[in-house]
Amino acid sequence: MKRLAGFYLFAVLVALLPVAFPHNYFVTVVGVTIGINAILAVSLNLFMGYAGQISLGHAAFFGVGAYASGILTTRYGVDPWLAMLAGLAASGLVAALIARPILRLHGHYLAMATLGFGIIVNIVMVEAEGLTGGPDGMTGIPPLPLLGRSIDTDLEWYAVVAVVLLFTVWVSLNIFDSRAGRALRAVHGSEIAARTLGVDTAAAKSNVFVLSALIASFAGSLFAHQQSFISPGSFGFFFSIELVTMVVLGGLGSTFGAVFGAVVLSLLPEVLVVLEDYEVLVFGAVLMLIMIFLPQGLFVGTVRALRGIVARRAEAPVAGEG
Amino acid sequence: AEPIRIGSVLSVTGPASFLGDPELKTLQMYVDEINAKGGIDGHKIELIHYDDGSDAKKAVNFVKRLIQRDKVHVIVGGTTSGASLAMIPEAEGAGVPFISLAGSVKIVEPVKKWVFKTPHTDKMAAAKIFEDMRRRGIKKVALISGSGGFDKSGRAESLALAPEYGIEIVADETYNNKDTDMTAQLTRIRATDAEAILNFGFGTGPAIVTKNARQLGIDLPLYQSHGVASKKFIELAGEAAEGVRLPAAALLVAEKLPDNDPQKPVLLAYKRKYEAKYGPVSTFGGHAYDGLFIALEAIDRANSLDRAKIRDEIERTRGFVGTGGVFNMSPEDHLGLDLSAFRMLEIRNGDWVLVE
Amino acid sequence: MALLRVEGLEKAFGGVMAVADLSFEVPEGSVYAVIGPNGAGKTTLFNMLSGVYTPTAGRIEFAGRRIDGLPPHRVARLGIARTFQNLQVFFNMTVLENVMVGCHLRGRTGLVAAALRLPRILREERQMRAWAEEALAFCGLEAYAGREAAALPYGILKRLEIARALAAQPRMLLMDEPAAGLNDTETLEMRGLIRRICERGVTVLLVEHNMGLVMEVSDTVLVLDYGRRLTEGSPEQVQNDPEVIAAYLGGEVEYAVS
Amino acid sequence: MPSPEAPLLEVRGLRSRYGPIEVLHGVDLEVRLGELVAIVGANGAGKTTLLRTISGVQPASEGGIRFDGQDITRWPAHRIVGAGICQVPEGRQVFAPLSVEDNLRLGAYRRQRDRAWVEEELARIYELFPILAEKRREPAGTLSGGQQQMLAIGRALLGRPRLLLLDEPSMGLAPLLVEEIFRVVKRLHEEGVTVLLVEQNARAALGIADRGYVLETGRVAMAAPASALLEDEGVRRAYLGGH
Amino acid sequence: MLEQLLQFVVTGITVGSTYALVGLGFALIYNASQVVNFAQGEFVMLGAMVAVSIVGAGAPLPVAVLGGVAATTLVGIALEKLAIEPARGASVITTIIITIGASILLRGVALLIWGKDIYALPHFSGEEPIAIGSATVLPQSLWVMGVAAVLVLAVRLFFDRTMLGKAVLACACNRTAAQLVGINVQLMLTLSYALSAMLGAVAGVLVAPIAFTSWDAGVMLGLKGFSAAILGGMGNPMGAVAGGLLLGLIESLGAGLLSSGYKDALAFLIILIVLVVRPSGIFGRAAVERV
Ligand SMILES: Nc1ncnc2c1ncn2[C@@H]1O[C@H](COP(=O)(O)OP(=O)(O)OP(=O)(O)O)[C@@H](O)[C@H]1O
Ligand SMILES: Nc1ncnc2c1ncn2[C@@H]1O[C@H](COP(=O)(O)OP(=O)(O)OP(=O)(O)O)[C@@H](O)[C@H]1O
Ligand SMILES: [Mg+2]
Ligand SMILES: [Mg+2]
Repeated sequence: MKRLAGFYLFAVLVALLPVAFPHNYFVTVVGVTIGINAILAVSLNLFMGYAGQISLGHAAFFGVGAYASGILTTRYGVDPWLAMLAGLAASGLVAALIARPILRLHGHYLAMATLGFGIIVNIVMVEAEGLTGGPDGMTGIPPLPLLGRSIDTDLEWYAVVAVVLLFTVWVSLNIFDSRAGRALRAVHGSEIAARTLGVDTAAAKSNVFVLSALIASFAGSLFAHQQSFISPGSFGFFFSIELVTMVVLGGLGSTFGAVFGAVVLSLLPEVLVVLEDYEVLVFGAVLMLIMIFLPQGLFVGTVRALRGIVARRAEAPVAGEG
Repeated sequence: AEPIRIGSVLSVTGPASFLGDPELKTLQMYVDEINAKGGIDGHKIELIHYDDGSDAKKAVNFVKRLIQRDKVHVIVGGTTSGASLAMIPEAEGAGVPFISLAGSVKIVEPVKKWVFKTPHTDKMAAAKIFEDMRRRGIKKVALISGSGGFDKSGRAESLALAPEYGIEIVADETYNNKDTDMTAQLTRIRATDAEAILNFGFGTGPAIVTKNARQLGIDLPLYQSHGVASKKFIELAGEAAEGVRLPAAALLVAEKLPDNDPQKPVLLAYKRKYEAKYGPVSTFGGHAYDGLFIALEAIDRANSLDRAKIRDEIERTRGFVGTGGVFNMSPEDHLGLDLSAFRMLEIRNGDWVLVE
Repeated sequence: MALLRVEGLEKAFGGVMAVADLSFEVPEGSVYAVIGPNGAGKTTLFNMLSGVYTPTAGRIEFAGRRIDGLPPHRVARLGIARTFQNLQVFFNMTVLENVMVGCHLRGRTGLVAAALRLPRILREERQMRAWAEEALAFCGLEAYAGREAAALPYGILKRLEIARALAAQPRMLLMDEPAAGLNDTETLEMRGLIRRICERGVTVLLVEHNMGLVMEVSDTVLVLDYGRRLTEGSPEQVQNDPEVIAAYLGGEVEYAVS
Repeated sequence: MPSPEAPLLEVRGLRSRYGPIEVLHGVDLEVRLGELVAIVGANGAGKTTLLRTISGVQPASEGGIRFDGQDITRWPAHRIVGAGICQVPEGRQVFAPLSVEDNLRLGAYRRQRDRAWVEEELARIYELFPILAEKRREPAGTLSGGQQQMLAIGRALLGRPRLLLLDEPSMGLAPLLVEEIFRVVKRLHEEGVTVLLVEQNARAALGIADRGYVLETGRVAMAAPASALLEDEGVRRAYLGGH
Repeated sequence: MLEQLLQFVVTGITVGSTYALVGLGFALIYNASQVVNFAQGEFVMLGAMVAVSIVGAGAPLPVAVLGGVAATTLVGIALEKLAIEPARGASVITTIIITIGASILLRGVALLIWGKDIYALPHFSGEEPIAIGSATVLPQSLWVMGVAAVLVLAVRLFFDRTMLGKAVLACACNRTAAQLVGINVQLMLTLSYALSAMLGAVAGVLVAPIAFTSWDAGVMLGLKGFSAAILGGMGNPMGAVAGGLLLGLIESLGAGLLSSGYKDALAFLIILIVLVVRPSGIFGRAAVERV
């Protein structure tokens, strides 16, 4: 139970927020954006934080899901849930196809390859106007039907996204403490040692890549139905970098770190928007300051610092979790 | 009295900032001025604006924020077509009149109950250009365009419209908006039998296309779109800009208009006011002017802050003389401009000259 | 019967022949030491045996199966585990977790089962934890189980690698300089550990420069020089071989032998 | 100039920590000019941490370090090297992608002006470790463990140390070379270089040292002439294999 | 057809030289710290912007160029001193995020100072195209190529022949060891940030007459420079050049012979293929890590 204590706390918080602030824009509207970003960050953290890889193309899978839902529902009248499945199939397939060749790469080369992949996908979104509506994007994506009605209001969306987020977090925490999760983290620690202990590192990396792509694709479908409008700009290289930033900002390798990073990075522009001309500048400065003073990430750094204080009080060495 | 809350989501930063920036300045300038004079019928105007950073995704949340949190009476804004299209479902759903400042025809075609727009459409620009080409006897045109929404939509409209004017598109090249060199595309165009080149784009692209064409020694007539209708283009393209033609709103040549032109006083007034405060005007700021005053006049006529009544009055706008032309809206036409709103200009000696 | 059989093994890096025309056999249940000057090719040999390098020529048979050219995880599956001369500890994990990775081959649940925390995961987790704790205790590391590996001194990390390798329940364990960095008393403990490993039925292949240790625990010693076999024999034979003394041991062995 | 009695290196009440965990709890130690001092201690006693703190790559949280009459506690590492303290670090720490020769020459980074001396010393090191000469153009990362250890020693010697800190220099070396290393240390000592030696091979280390310290969990447990430590029953049991 | 091809190649080399110049800056900082500096593109932008302002103030072009380069170099030093140095001990990825923050910050500053306008710098030696066979090239492009060639050689010599260069390399591969041989690691980092800011600014002022500049002009150039550096093999100056030229050629040949809409997709596809075949780029050497 101790293992999931943080999760239950988080779940209660997520559930209480809209009860406490039912009509607050920051909860029901921005909350949905944050939730979707958090799902993405948690999924990316599986690949980056656990397995120690890097992807600058995560937004592409988000986009594949969104466009699959958008295109199939508006142009071919496919049922939204079927469209979502098709998106998952497409993302999973693409991820599985590119995983083996690309994941042989390391460090900056891997960053480049994933970046290139993301850009290619984005270019297709822009250029294949007939299907995607080109740079202006596509409108009129229907709302998601659920239990005989369609999810329409902000509050309903909050609920849906919250459930998916909680599920994703739960999954991520489960993986951390498992045979497969440790194998991934071993890849992070020393790929060679992992291999000599019987871990098929190529398969492990590829599996987690596909899993994180699937989650991103699912989030993309939700996003498409929630916004009812999508355009390539939302799935470009900047957003991929933003996702990486969320993961690192919160604390690489930590699930709640990823959530935290998503919250901060999504909320910051909403808050800074009052600064007008200074918004960009301040945003950059805040990002730098956090990383300078909490290089482990906001969440992990704070937790460590707190633990350090406790430890110093007790003057006893501490054991860690992740 | 309750203030009139005008909401706005603009691309003040990001790639489309050169559009959003003058739009915001224009709105702020007039809102301040009106408030200084005591508002409209005792109602002060409150301008609530958010910057979407040229990201359509952000625009969606901001428009919700305007509607839910700020409870605005009317929305003037949406700088890019993408952002405007993204905002439409929210405005429609909540029933808030929304005057877009973006170019795409898709915003008002098909007509949506709550959605209007002020800028000319790309289709009108293409039509204006083809009209001029037909007059000059040009039959074969090489098209080159950027990769943005504006560019692509312009390209699509041009391709669709060309046959109507008996024009054949013999090349269809594109470039990326941040590309630094277009000689490869122009070299391909040079190898065709095109009689003129048409470039749809904005930002640095058109200036580079213009310069590269000269570098390659291409001396075909070069047409640009209204996307470059600012002095900046002449400055960037330098001598290479000589002879370039483009359709533009009358604002650019306000002083050169005949005195009997109904738009002239409006244009001169806007131009003087804006330039006194911020420097050279652009037509984009003008769209914001048009949007703001169409909204304010509608509110005035409605004599109420009821959103539905405001909407109805916007739809009844007739003979409104704006910077973009004379607007005559109707239930079938939520733009209300015709081709005459565009003027064909040519760059001569580093300045605009009216062609007609 | 020989558990490991190496024939005409060769590894070249560009022009450098790190290992050349090497053949030997390791009987099951023995401690087999490989010694030789620095750069003789011992680590390279280990890298080939464990699948980290592909030999440029020759063959390796393990338990009757040909394993040269197999990727490391396949080799591991057949029952070969190793430690590293240059530590390859998972510094992002605790000591216990390091050793639980060692148990990887003994478990079988995958990513999906883990993600959904199916009941069998719980069982397997408990089992793996028990195995890992057993391996830690075997190496005398139980006190460190919860510590972050990154914060441990060198000597402990060396033992951690051994515990991790043992957790895989290998048939053969390759140990690359287990006593490096240990003082004489700690080396004695290491000797005891190696003996106990052997008693568990694990065949040990040992690379070590501490001659005291080598001579006391090994059944057979293979001496390499410039990638080739110099000689092979019992510790006594090797110790007194003039060629070995000249190339490797030197005259005054007093520093090296405890 | 320090007076002959004044220690060249003087460590007083030194504390050092990794994050919240303190590993040196007030170490006092001194090395006089020309002395060869050995430190023995079990795994985790803090020997490496002590040397790292002296070299300035690890901050001291309390206490002081004086070298040659100056307080160097807060000096940046490069300045400490400049003052003449060179270290052969634990785990070799070679510059893997750089060539063997570049590694060596970087050892003389702060001695570049003594060009002739550098060339001479380089030749000496190649003579001492011929394999390094053979592999001078190879990336250091391709060397075997023992070869890298030779490289690390050679690199430190090229720094022309006045005080040489050795952290397990014989680790991973073949017996023949272990002898050689001890001979070299002895020779350096005779040439007047002051040496602080951490060795797992405590018997050999104490065999050539003047004095020795026993470090236990971050504290000095014992300080005595080397010969006395070799005789001490407790030391024998804990560090010398009990013979 | 052949005429066209010649122009495509000339264009490719012109554009490629720009990428190479920007890529060179990436290689420099990478060599000193294994960090990809996401603010490299902003250095390019700043150099050009400052030069534009100085020209605008009436100073002659050479003064403006020097001023732009000098000011940017100072910004590079400031970035290292104020943001990289205080984050001592931060991991590579954290440092990269800091540089992302810096790039956003610098764009924000540029936005405040110069607004959203696009600016041009005068051409260094006129705009009269020079004919190379049937192809033409602007004198400014020759400047770009020439300076790129000189700088690449200089950077290469710096790393191959000078102890200072080796010291910079040493810092990247093992910080502790570098400190232990007496290298002032901090100074080396500062130096590398200064040098790459300088390289970036040089690229900026050289390219601004052709491609213009604006507050966000660094983004795309930075991306292309990064791609060039990776394609060639990170850390190898020759690689950055080869990568840059190759990228330029792929783009112009792609646009000229295949499809201009997908030319960037083509470029990235080829990068992907190259990396799959050569995981360390064209000239990159695989990292040697022994176990
Ligand atoms: N990846 C490589 N590239 C080039 N040369 C290599 C590589 N790996 C090993 N070598 C060379 O092969 C030879 C054997 O190296 P190996 O590491 O096997 O020696 P070793 O016997 O383990 O030595 P030590 O006792 O010092 O650890 C050495 O000369 C080394 O330089
Ligand atoms: N990076 C680190 N973070 C936290 N604790 C550390 C770190 N490095 C060492 N320690 C701790 O500091 C203590 C002293 O370690 P140190 O490496 O100095 O010991 P040592 O005497 O050199 O041991 P060995 O003989 O194994 O080399 C140990 O308890 C170790 O756990
Ligand atoms: Mg070895
Ligand atoms: Mg140590």
